[in-house]
Amino acid sequence: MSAFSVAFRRDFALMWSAGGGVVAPLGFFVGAAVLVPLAMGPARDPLAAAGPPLLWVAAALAVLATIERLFQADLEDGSLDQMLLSPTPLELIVLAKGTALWCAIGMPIALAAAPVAIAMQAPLALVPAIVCSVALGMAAFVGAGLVGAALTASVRRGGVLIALIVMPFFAPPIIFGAAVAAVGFGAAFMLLAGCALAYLVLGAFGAAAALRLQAE
Amino acid sequence: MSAFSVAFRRDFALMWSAGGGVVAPLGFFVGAAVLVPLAMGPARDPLAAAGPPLLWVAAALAVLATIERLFQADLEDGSLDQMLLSPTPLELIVLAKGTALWCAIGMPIALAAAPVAIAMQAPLALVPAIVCSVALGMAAFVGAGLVGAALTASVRRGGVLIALIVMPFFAPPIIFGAAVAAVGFGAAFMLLAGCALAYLVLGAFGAAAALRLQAE
Amino acid sequence: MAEQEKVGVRVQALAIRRGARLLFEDLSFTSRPGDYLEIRGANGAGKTSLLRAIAGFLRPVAGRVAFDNTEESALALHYVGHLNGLKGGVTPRAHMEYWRGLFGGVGSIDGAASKLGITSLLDLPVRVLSQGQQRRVSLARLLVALRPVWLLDEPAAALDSAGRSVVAQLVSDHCASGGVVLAAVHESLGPSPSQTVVLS
Amino acid sequence: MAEQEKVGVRVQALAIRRGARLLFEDLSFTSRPGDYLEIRGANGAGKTSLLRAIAGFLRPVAGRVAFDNTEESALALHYVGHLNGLKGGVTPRAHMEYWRGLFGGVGSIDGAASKLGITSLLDLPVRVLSQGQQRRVSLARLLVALRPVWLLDEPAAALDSAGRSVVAQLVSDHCASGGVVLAAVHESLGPSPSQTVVLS
Amino acid sequence: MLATFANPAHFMRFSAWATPLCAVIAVVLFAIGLPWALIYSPADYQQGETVRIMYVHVPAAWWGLSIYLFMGVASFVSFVWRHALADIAARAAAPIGATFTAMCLITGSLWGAPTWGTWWEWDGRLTSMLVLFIIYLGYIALRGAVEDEERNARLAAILCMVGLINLPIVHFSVVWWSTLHQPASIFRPGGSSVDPSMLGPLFTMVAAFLALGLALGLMNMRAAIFRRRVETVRLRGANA
Ligand code: HEM
Ligand SMILES: Nc1ncnc2c1ncn2[C@@H]1O[C@H](COP(=O)(O)OP(=O)(O)OP(=O)(O)O)[C@@H](O)[C@H]1O
Ligand SMILES: Nc1ncnc2c1ncn2[C@@H]1O[C@H](COP(=O)(O)OP(=O)(O)OP(=O)(O)O)[C@@H](O)[C@H]1O
Ligand SMILES: [Mg+2]
Ligand SMILES: [Mg+2]
Repeated sequence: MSAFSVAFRRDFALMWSAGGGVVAPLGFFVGAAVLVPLAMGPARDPLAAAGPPLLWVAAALAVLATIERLFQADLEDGSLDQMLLSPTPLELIVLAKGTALWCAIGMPIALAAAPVAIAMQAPLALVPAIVCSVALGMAAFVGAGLVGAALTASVRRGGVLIALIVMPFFAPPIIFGAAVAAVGFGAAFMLLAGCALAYLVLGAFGAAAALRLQAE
Repeated sequence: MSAFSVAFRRDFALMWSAGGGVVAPLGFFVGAAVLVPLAMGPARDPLAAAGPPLLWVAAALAVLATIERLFQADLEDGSLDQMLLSPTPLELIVLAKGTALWCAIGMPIALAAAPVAIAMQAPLALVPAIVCSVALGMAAFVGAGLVGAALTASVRRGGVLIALIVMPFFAPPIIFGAAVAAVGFGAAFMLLAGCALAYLVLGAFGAAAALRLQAE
Repeated sequence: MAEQEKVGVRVQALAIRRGARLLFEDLSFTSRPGDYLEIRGANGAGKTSLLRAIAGFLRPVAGRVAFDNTEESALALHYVGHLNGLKGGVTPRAHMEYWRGLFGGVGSIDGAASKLGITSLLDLPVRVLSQGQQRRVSLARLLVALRPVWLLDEPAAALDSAGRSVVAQLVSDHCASGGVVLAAVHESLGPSPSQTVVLS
Repeated sequence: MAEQEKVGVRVQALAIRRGARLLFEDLSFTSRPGDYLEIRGANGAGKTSLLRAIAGFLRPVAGRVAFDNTEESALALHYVGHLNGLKGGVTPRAHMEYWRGLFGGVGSIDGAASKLGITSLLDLPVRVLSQGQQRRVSLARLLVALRPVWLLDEPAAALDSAGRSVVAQLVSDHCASGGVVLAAVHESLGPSPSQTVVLS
Repeated sequence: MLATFANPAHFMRFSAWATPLCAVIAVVLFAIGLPWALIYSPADYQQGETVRIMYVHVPAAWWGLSIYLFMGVASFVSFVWRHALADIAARAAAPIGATFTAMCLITGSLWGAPTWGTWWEWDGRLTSMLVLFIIYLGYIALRGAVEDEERNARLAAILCMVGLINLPIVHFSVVWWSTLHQPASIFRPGGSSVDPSMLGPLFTMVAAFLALGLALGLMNMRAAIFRRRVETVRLRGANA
């Protein structure tokens, strides 16, 4: 069994149990999506305008809320040393972590996006596009998150810091994603896909480079 | 020097350095606020309708992003044992932590709320009310956050879980806060102040009770 | 510690369960002021659990722990466990000041530091200290605030021979001045115990 | 470990700085396959730093570490440090499977467990294990994947006497089969070292 | 020249006279530029006197952007060649770049009030400038948060380089997202559309900002090097 799949399965199991399984991220996502109408009042029109895009903000923040401990725990309990000693390239192990995170948090949220979008008055025809784009967007967020998590692994209670570092990277996927939520599949969707790919690769390498510095 | 001030100074120092000082919360808040228009598109009117309330969501999430490790770190490194052995009531120590968090994160964000509100097309006349209400709201969020952090202290990577637990409690302050953002000082503001006070007190007691169970 | 009241510890018919497993039951012993009591047992025997039950962190399934001359255990105890209770970014000096404030102690920080041989490290962040140096910082807690009862869980862990003899010195001094020391150890600390509890 | 290539370790004129402090310089030694090398020194002398430099975690300011018959240190090493590298929620069995996959090992998990006396704990979450039991789990890494060079940092920490003799056994077996063991210790593990490096 | 920067001792000697020199040049240029820009240059035929904000706004904008480019290069050098001084330079430049960016944002919104009738408009270039500002904040915060010196330097270098790659992506996505902001009107094919009489004071101010930035940057670097020396001594003492 390849080291990648070993690492993936371990991390997936850890996130699944630690994050309270699939329920927690979903709950967070739905919760965040509910806060918005609360804050905006019940009036339909602004909600219809604001709703679907906000789903994106919620999705982004669901990732932010998860990644803080992504590598910090490994650094503090010594697992990182073992990853570094493994013959598997660190980039691959990092990518496995990212994939696990996407499966444990990203996919559930993408699925949850459907009901939330509908609740926020999004036209039904767009829902499939929204779901797919959220799935892609989560991948992009995870890619960016990997770097942020690796950079701040040695900073205790760096929750806000990591968010600050990662946020600028969230801008492009959110822009494209919101566009998809407005017009459905099309140019924006392609751009989003490209963005997700680029971020994942960039993220894996950046994070691995940072992690090598964290162990010392 | 009273145990409260000792605990406060220690925690404040920890949060200040870890979070990268005042810069991080500010940046986080501004960043989160930027994501919103990016997702909603630049058109003024929906933004003017949605913007100021959304500022509240951002503030709430700044707290969520910080509290995860609030007690977890103390539990994992053994500091919690010492707090329990101290003659000072745990409630007081917890309250000190909450106050430190408010000073390190809440106040900077309250101040940052001014420019953000303006950028979100809020009428200038309302800005002072918005700033004060955010400051109060942050206190309420911290109060609720204390309980969530204490309950999930033994859950590694519980970021999302804690958010899920705390979110419902964020609803009232957000509703009042959004109201203040719409109409300025008044009944809503009073309600918000009361809410903040109640949350802080309840939070301190709830969190202390939960922490006593965490050590074993 | 003349000004410090003298306190004895009475453990009565104690039984502790962890998860499904009953570690021990009907464990009783008494230690009078001045006693040094050694707790021995294989890995997993329950030494740490016993100490944590005495400290009040762990609820025993049966029996009780009583402290003479004081009702609140919180006021009587020092606990030095497997975890050092240190923050990586904080200096030893800041830690000691914190403990002193938290426990309302009066001990001199520099005195404690020189006793434990960490004077030169007082202003480095704990994160950069070696394992043994961190252990020493954690032990300094015993000196900055006077408390009659010490619960020590493998206090000499990670210490070099010099460090071990310092611990031995601390323990015998504390007992000599009427304090009580309960220590879980794998090999003797040095001072001959007035009592040994073996868990199996 | 007949199938395992034999690897020697050469440390040449090594100098390590931590922060502003030069721990040691111009340190050189060589260990041939089958050697058991003891690293000694007071707390803070630099034992851990030396081992971590050999493992490649820490960049020395001068000198180099070379492994015969292999260029990649990553392929040759096991490192058991102060930190056990365990996840509280994961069982020992899952840890061992993970390590085996990560290091491409072939060792039997039950075999390793019984050698270390943790068979009965294989399916408990590590979080509930005692300090010494966790140490044993971490040592099991040495057995599930064969690697010629072992770097052990106070391997016997938190172990009872039975545990210590198990470690001694592991070390002598590994050396007997042509492996190299570098161990930082405060007291002898048991097997007489073929060489001792003292840091001051 | 490079050799000069290679070694801190040389650098200290060089900067000892370079810093005051830059400061003097800055003062002189401002002494010329400010009155020229604020008094003697013509008012815009449609924007009136408010156009004078441009003389602060545009230099701030340009240097706010350029300084991040510089930081990216410096970070690359420090990361690849473990060049201590390059790192110090990047670190010293950050707050200055952030300040210029903030000035651009503030003057911009001050300018927007009369010309666009709003303090802030979510327009492409404005937003990407804001994002740049946030990237600066992130960099500064990270440098403040990581304790270990060398690790701090290398991690920050990674962040800065990744941010550099990300910047164009952000810029184009944001511009694609929306653009109200007037298009490049100075360096554009077919020559500038801004009245030549405005270019003189504009470029004087641009030069003045550069001199000011250099002076401040060199000062920060010198301070950082002194601090490092003091720290070294302190730790030596601590471990003696
Ligand atoms: C907060 C608001 C604003 C921000 C963040 C902003 C940002 C920028 C930036 C980044 C540049 C440099 C772009 C480049 O050279 O590629 C720039 C240039 C310029 N801005 Fe603004 N701007 C703002 C408001 C305004 C307003 C209200 C006006 C006037 C109506 C204005 C007029 C100009 C002009 C004339 C230039 C120079 C032309 C050019 O370089 O393309 N800006 N601004
Ligand atoms: N939830 C649980 N389920 C089953 N067994 C448990 C659980 N929690 C703890 N245990 C067992 O209880 C014991 C705890 O022992 P404790 O930590 O007190 O041992 P110890 O004597 O301190 O050992 P060491 O010398 O290794 O520190 C261990 O054997 C552990 O396996
Ligand atoms: N950033 C730093 N600044 C100053 N001193 C440092 C720094 N980092 C480490 N040190 C010192 O370097 C030494 C690190 O030693 P190391 O951890 O290798 O010791 P050790 O021999 O393993 O000790 P122990 O037996 O306690 O494990 C310690 O004395 C520590 O104080
Ligand atoms: Mg124990
Ligand atoms: Mg060590």
